[in-house]
Amino acid sequence: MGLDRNQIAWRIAQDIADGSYVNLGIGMPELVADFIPEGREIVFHSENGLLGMGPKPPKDREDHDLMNAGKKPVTLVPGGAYFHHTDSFLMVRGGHLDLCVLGAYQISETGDLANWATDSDTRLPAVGGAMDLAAGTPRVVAMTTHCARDGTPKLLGECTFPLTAAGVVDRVYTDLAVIDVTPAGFVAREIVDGMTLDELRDRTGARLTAAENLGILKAPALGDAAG
Amino acid sequence: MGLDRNQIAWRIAQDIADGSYVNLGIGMPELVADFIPEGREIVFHSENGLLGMGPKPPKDREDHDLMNAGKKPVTLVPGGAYFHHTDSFLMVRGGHLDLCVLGAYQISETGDLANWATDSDTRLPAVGGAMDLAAGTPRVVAMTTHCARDGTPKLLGECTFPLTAAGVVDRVYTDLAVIDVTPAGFVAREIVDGMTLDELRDRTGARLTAAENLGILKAPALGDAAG
Amino acid sequence: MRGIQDIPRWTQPLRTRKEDAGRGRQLIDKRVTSFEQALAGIEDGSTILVSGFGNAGSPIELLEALVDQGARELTVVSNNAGEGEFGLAALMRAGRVRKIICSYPITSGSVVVDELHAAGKIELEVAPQGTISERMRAAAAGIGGFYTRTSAGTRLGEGKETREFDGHPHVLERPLKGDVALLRAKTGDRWGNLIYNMTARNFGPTVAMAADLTIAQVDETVDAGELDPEIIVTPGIFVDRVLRVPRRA
Amino acid sequence: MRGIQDIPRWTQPLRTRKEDAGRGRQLIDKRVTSFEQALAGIEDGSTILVSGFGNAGSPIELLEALVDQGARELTVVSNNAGEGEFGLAALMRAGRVRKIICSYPITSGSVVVDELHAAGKIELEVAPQGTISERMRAAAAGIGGFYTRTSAGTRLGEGKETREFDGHPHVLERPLKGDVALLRAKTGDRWGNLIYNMTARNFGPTVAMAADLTIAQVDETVDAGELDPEIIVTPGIFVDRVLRVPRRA
Repeated sequence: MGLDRNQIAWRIAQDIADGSYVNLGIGMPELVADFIPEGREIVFHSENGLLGMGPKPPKDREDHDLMNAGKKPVTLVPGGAYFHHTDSFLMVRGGHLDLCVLGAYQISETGDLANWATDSDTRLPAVGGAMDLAAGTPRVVAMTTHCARDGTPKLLGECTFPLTAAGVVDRVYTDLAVIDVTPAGFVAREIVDGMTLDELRDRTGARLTAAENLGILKAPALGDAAG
Repeated sequence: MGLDRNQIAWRIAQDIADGSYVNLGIGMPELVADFIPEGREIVFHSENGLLGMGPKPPKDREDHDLMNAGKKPVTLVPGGAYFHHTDSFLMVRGGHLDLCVLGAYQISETGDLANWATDSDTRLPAVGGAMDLAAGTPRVVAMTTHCARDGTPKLLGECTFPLTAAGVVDRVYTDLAVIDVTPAGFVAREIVDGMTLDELRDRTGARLTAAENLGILKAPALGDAAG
Repeated sequence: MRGIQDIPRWTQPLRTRKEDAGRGRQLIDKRVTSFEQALAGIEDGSTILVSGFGNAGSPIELLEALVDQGARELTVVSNNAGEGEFGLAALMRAGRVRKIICSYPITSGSVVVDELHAAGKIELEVAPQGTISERMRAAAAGIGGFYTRTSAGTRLGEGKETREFDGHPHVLERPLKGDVALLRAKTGDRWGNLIYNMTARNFGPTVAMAADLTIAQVDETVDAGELDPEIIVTPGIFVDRVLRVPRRA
Repeated sequence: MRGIQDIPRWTQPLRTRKEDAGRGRQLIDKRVTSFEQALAGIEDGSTILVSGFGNAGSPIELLEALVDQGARELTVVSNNAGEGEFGLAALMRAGRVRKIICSYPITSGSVVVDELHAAGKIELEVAPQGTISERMRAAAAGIGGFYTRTSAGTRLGEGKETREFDGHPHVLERPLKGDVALLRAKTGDRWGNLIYNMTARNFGPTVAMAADLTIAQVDETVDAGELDPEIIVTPGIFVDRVLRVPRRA
């Protein structure tokens, strides 16, 4: 019943206004770029030093000196610019981006974000630019499955994993719902077709209310590739 | 008996080592550039955003977009670079210059510098980059007449004018002497030909000792123009 | 699905882009075609960051047009305080500037600031040049405050929190943010990317980053992609409006 | 008069320039011709700032030559912690790195750091990417400390002085200075001016400014004046030595 990752990306893309400067976190959020509606010009920032990131190049035109933050080959669109890391993080930390879309392990009802370490992590700790983006960007959107693979909720009263930043998440897009983080806690704006508010509450680890004009979360059928 | 301003400039220029990055304060210190000995390559910094400042251009090639900190037309030598003000002051405040030569109203025996305001000033207060240069540059040299026009000493136990920075001056070049600022106070290294240490002391408002190998301050006869 | 009824607040761009969407273009285009468009919305009481070192890089025409625009009670941050009766001096002469923050108000011909200050008609705050520059950068970079040796132990450091690091006293400086930045560059493109000319670069890149609304006057405008991405000095993210003002002969 | 006997201490340049004056040139020439010259004088226990984001902009050959140079007990500051068995990973494999300060040690193939860390043979300090970058800039800019929101209220901000500005908690960060910077650029000139290639620019300009001794490997060297002064990214004042290392095919 829920959306797949491309559909969540598609749903987020619908809400990004024309002319926005946007950073897409590494991993699932990168998919959002593929679904920007026709006619909107969005400037994508990559924290390793470029604005105006374009799609990946054909294999034979890859250049390892032109990468994104996920260290994958990308292209630059006309109007793009290169700059150094400190200037790039000045943009991030100084609040010059309009929006960032970040993956999440957990989100609390006060907007705390945990997305860089879990307590069960056996990997080395690795934070990258996550704390800079979360703390510095005026509007932070989390993109995540509503529950972890074992079914435990990711939207919680309080995060149990180490925080990335406190009180920063404005909205969460999941496979099941679009949820705003408000002074009154989580407020569902859209719920996936066929699911009741109570069913969503069962999958949410904090108090959840519904917006007055609660909508239905839908997305077109999308292949694995960009739609 | 004393040196004229060109001769003081000449004397300073002899001591600037090949390969140095140097900022020359507005006014009298600018003369130093004219007397760099043949064969030395010195890179002049101007705080309004260039390294590699060259001599003034012929009248018909002046461009008001290429100025020095004194707002006079200059040129750029091969190897020079332009940059913005914040980067320029990063160089200054971060200690990247080797040396700056600044004018002075007063210098104290502990190296305090007063060169931006006098208490009798009827002009508006104006500090420019003086405090940045004085506080940030590893080696600060003062270039000044030994006494003010009314004969009062400029080298003092304590400055009476508002400070530019405390404890920063390494050496003073005057028309009468070359004087180091040391933990033991003012130490004369060179005194102008024909003047005794006691005569110099009469013109100095603080304790003054002589270096073991006290030398004679001399400079060639120089015209008004560069020699 | 495209027609979600209540487009949420945050999906609007944060900054004042595409004010002229009325002309029907779908692409980002920060180029405006009149002083009115360039200066629209500047309010009384604004803090205006101004580029330029002397006349090099000074947005003279924008400053003069700001007289017509009408905003009053302005706080201006500028390295110098104008000269002659043009540019910043004209704005001050028109009585629009309540306060000026600068490092060096004295230039040959800085008569207007002299007169206004003597008459008690303008407030003057003098600060070290590098401190002004770094404070603007701090505003741009999201820095709450920073410690610097510059001005420690001097009259200009009095009253500032002082703290020792590495054996030297440092003063705490706070960010200096503008409501508006007015600057002059050489070339601006459709996305607001800017390049400069020689030492006219000076404060331009810094003021561009440090204000909510950044307005650039440029000698020439070009389309996106016409500036080499390696040589862009001010990326367009910092710039809201670009107005071509032909360079005076 | 040229022959003043005791050239005073301060008239020597502060930084390590013209080590190769022996070849009889009078002009500043920061170009060196061997890895030995490039890396001479790096001491045990040094803090080494390293450019690169993944492999883009990483001074791989300089890092490998540092193994031969022999310095030990190094603290390395680098965004990533090496991959495969080359470059930074080779230096770590040789047991030369006591500690690494980075934001993201995990990449595909970051096997060496994994092994060494598991064996307790390397100390790892993880910090936010922007904080590392800004701390290096602070060292370059003579800033004693700065306040940032990044990491406030998180595990990485624990133990740091926290202070509220504008309603938000900020942590105090101190400058991060290097004894040495190793970086890769595209082109370097006789004076040490540098330009970069696309996103390989990344940390290069910042590490260049933040170390006492800055060593750049470049794809090509040119004479002074061959780089357009408008497009120089790293002015030569920050650079001590430039070594041409032909780009791998």
